[in-house]
Amino acid sequence: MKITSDTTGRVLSTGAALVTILLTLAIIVFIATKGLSTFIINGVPVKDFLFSTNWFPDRPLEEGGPQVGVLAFMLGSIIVSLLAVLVSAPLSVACAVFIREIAPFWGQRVLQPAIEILAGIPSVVYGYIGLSLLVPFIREHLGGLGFSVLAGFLVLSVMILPTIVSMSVDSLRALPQEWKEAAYALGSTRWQTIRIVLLPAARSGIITGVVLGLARAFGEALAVQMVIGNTRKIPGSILDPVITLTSAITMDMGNTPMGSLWSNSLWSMGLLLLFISCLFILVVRFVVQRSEMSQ
Amino acid sequence: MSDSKISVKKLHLFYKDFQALNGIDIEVRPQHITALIGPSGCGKSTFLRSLNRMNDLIEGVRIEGTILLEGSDIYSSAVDMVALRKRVGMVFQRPNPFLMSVYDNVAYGPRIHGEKNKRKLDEIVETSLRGAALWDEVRDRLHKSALGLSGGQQQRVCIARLLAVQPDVLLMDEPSSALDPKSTMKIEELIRDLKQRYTIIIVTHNMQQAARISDTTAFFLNGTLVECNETELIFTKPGDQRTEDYITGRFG
Amino acid sequence: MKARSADKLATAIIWAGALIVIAVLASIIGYILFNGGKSISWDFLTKPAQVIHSGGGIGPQIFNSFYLLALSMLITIPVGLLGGIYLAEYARPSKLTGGLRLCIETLNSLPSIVIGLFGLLVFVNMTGWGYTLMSGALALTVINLPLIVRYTEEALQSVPASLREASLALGASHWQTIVKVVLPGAFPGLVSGFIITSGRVFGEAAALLFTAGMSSPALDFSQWNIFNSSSPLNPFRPAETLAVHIWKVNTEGLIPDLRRVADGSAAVLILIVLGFNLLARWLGHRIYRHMTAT
Amino acid sequence: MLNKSKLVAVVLCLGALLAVAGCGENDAKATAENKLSGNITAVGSTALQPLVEQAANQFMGGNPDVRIVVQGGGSGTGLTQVVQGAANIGNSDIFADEKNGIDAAQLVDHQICVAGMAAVINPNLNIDNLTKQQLVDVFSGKVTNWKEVGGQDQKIVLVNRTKSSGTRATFKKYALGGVEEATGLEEDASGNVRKIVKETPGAIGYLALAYLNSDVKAIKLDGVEPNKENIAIGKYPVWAYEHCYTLGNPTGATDAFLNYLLTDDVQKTLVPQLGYIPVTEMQITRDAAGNVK
Repeated sequence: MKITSDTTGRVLSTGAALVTILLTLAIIVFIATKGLSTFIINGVPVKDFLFSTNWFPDRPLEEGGPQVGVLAFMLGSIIVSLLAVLVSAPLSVACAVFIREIAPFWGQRVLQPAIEILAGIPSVVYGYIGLSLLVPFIREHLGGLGFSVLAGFLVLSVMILPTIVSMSVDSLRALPQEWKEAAYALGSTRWQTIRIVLLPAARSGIITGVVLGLARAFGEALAVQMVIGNTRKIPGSILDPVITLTSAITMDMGNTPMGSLWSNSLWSMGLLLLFISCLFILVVRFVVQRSEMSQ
Repeated sequence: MSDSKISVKKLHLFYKDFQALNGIDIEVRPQHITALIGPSGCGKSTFLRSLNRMNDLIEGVRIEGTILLEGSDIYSSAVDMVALRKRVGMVFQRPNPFLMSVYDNVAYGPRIHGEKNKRKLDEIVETSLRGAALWDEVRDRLHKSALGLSGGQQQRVCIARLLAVQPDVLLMDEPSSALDPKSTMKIEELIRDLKQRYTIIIVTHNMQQAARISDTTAFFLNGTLVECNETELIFTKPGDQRTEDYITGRFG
Repeated sequence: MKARSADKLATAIIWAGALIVIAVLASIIGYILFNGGKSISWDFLTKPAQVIHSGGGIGPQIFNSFYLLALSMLITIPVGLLGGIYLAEYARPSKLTGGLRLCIETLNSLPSIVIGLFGLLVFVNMTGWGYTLMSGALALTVINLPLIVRYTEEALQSVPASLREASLALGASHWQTIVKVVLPGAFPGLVSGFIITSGRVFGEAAALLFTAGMSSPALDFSQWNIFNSSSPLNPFRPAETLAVHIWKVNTEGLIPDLRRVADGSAAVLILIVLGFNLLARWLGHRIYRHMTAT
Repeated sequence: MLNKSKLVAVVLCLGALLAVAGCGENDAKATAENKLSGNITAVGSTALQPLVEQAANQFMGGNPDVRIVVQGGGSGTGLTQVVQGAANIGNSDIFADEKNGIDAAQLVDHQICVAGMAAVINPNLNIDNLTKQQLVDVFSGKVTNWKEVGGQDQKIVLVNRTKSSGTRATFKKYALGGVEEATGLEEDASGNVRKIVKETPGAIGYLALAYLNSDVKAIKLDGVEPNKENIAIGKYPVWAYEHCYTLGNPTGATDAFLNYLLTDDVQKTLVPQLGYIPVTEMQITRDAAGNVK
């Protein structure tokens, strides 16, 4: 009887683990099957898809045929999310240090719950605020149309803040208290302790947080779409409008019939997103592995 | 030697590539208190944990040799681990009562082994708590959380919890090292009382404690058993130079 | 002296960083609550939405959001809990464990729009259900699952190993130990983890656009037969959640008072998410205190 | 062993439950005593969705045994699903023939109403008329400043709909004569286009008549004002039918509902309320290729 319940438990939980694995594989397989049909069924060369800015999926054959180059979308996604991380990462690390080292009372009582709330604000609401506040502000004070790379990455940088902060706080928390005490006992100032002892030791956790934040920014759809203007051109400045992979998918998916080249190329963009977020995971793994080896 | 409760022969224990125990041979007599002493890292706790197969939980542990409990090998594949641990109970270094009431802590063992009768449970709880010399202190707060008790009381709850499953052998891993002197005295008294009914093996850092309560003392060093003898002999006429050095405080 | 002033400067910069974040948060929440707060009324919270006329409410949308959340949690919690138990208790370094961890990380970083596409393909088209609550709930499950597994694993690992050993040393089986000792010990962590996850998916919209749909058919709140197609409980009807409603009103709204509806909905959404967070903290704290009786 | 079979049983039960709950849809039929019953699923165009939804509510009021579920998803989705038989009615903003990848021959077209479209500009611009050529020049990027077409010195900002949008297809075909638009801002939704045109100096976009309000200024095309009357008599060319497609000829409740959409109950009230022009008031007709009769 005892042995049976133990076996059941083991079978059930292993089953749940297998379900999770199967689900992930199913997602990858389904998206890949749909996404690859652009290349396999429609015969679009991968090179043209990735490295061309010609996006004319509706153009008839006699005028140069449908063309589905997604370079502008891809660059747009990369630019916006990288800039978001550039803004968000230093701010997040400062917050994490504040929470753990500078003012633990205020940090843990006020700042950390506040940041958790940021994580819970729906992306639609972020987009809505960006559209109502940020876009007019940029247009009036900085010039341009307001719909811009700037608006996009500012909104994103707030959205990914909680991801980076919580990872950084966790990795700072995991450090042995003794290290800090030892550093203080040797006469280091607080900043020296943080800079020389704590931050380097927590580095891999922080980098993991930053990469996950980057992944989140890269995959965000609705909030970004509302503020970037969606212009299919590679932006020349941060005040220019831009377009991303995610916004192209949300805008066109419903209007294109399943199975057409147009729809297929949107699925290919989905596959591209999937592929890049897997790439981010590999980067994280690499960082963690390297830091484990160096320790 | 046929009157041994536990008989260990050529026990080797490897932790991945590291050999933690090297050829231990020891006989444990029933209704006796056996103390295991030795410096940190000498393998005494590891040895203790291999007696009820707690080491199986640790990744990368490999065991060679035999451990016989009343003549049958506890590492044979036919052994029901659950039944083994029911017979060979363990008290840990730090008190670790569950996040439950005192009553539920003590009733935990009987319950998981299928006892549902409320009257019977009440009885077991009372007997066990009396056995652990705690009944009078907690009878009024049986249904409050065990974490509200003092450290010494918590440790006695853990002992009562163990007694409730009626084991033969009690393994104690430095049971009083996390307690203050007064609680320590109480635990020691309790252990001496328990000797009448149980076979007790206790790991301790405290040599006075070993001298005070045990009948037999075994001295471990670097994963080997240096010597094992009557406690009095070990502390007065050790047979090995290393034992003498250790008990006189020259190292460790 | 130089180290001293560097210390002061760094402290000041870090304070400034923290203050910026608090200011941003305060202005976001303040803006939404200030603008939306005035449109929140009992009528607004209970009446159905309007398509052309002004004066619509968000009653069905609020109901849909909660119902969808409950449906998805019903699926996610058992699977996620067991998956977390596997990782925390049974997993030995093996191919399966490594694969599982990689899968969870992958799921966790998948853009929600990709999950929406997957849902469209499998839950909407292949099953033939169309845009339904069930399709949406399954898509949310995909988003939820890695979070729940991670929270469960963390909560279980925070239970001291000594309690596990104590239980095993009493002759309890591994599963008995998990059910009777480890899970209760992890309960406060589990509860707050689940509630925080709920808050996150409550605001999810991108994945739902393609799965639960953007339409909210008339609901008959006196019909509680789950199989009746006009019943609010029927999981095979399309449903628009609050977050999707905000998106729709902003993009396609024909109603003259769309600002009011959008602002009000955003405020309600934020208040609910805020409520989830506070509930998680309070409940976790309370359960912990109750269990330790300190 | 026992537990494994238990597990299997649970899984099977769950599966069966889902199957039971999932079926019983999509079988619209009329019963013997001529009382309509059945389920109708209408999927597609988000622009048409509110109209069909409201009409469905009215229809269900008179026919309590009919259940109509209206879903959005976009014209492409609607056409795909009706072709696959997953929906009874596919709502579309454009002719099925105009969508690549749809086999229009199998589908039967039911034109419900007409959506007119107007070019709209930021209200601060002092322009209220453009010739067709000027409009083409503006949208193709040949002209980049409003002063070149008679306005003030202000840069032109194009606000397009996304390429897959029916509104954009119609506008391109009938207002721009098929000329390719220059890249500009792109939005998929009318609400956003209106907001952007309203707030961005020098902006020009296009909206369905239903979305026109004081936020933006609708401009005349060759001197013709974009309104219902001009569209109905064929003077203003930028308009499109809103279609409900069925796979083959409709029967039973679906047929009854489609007929209901053409009655005065819908055409005289809902259609104008939602800013559409009743198809019954159109004095001209137009086919997929754009030939007017």
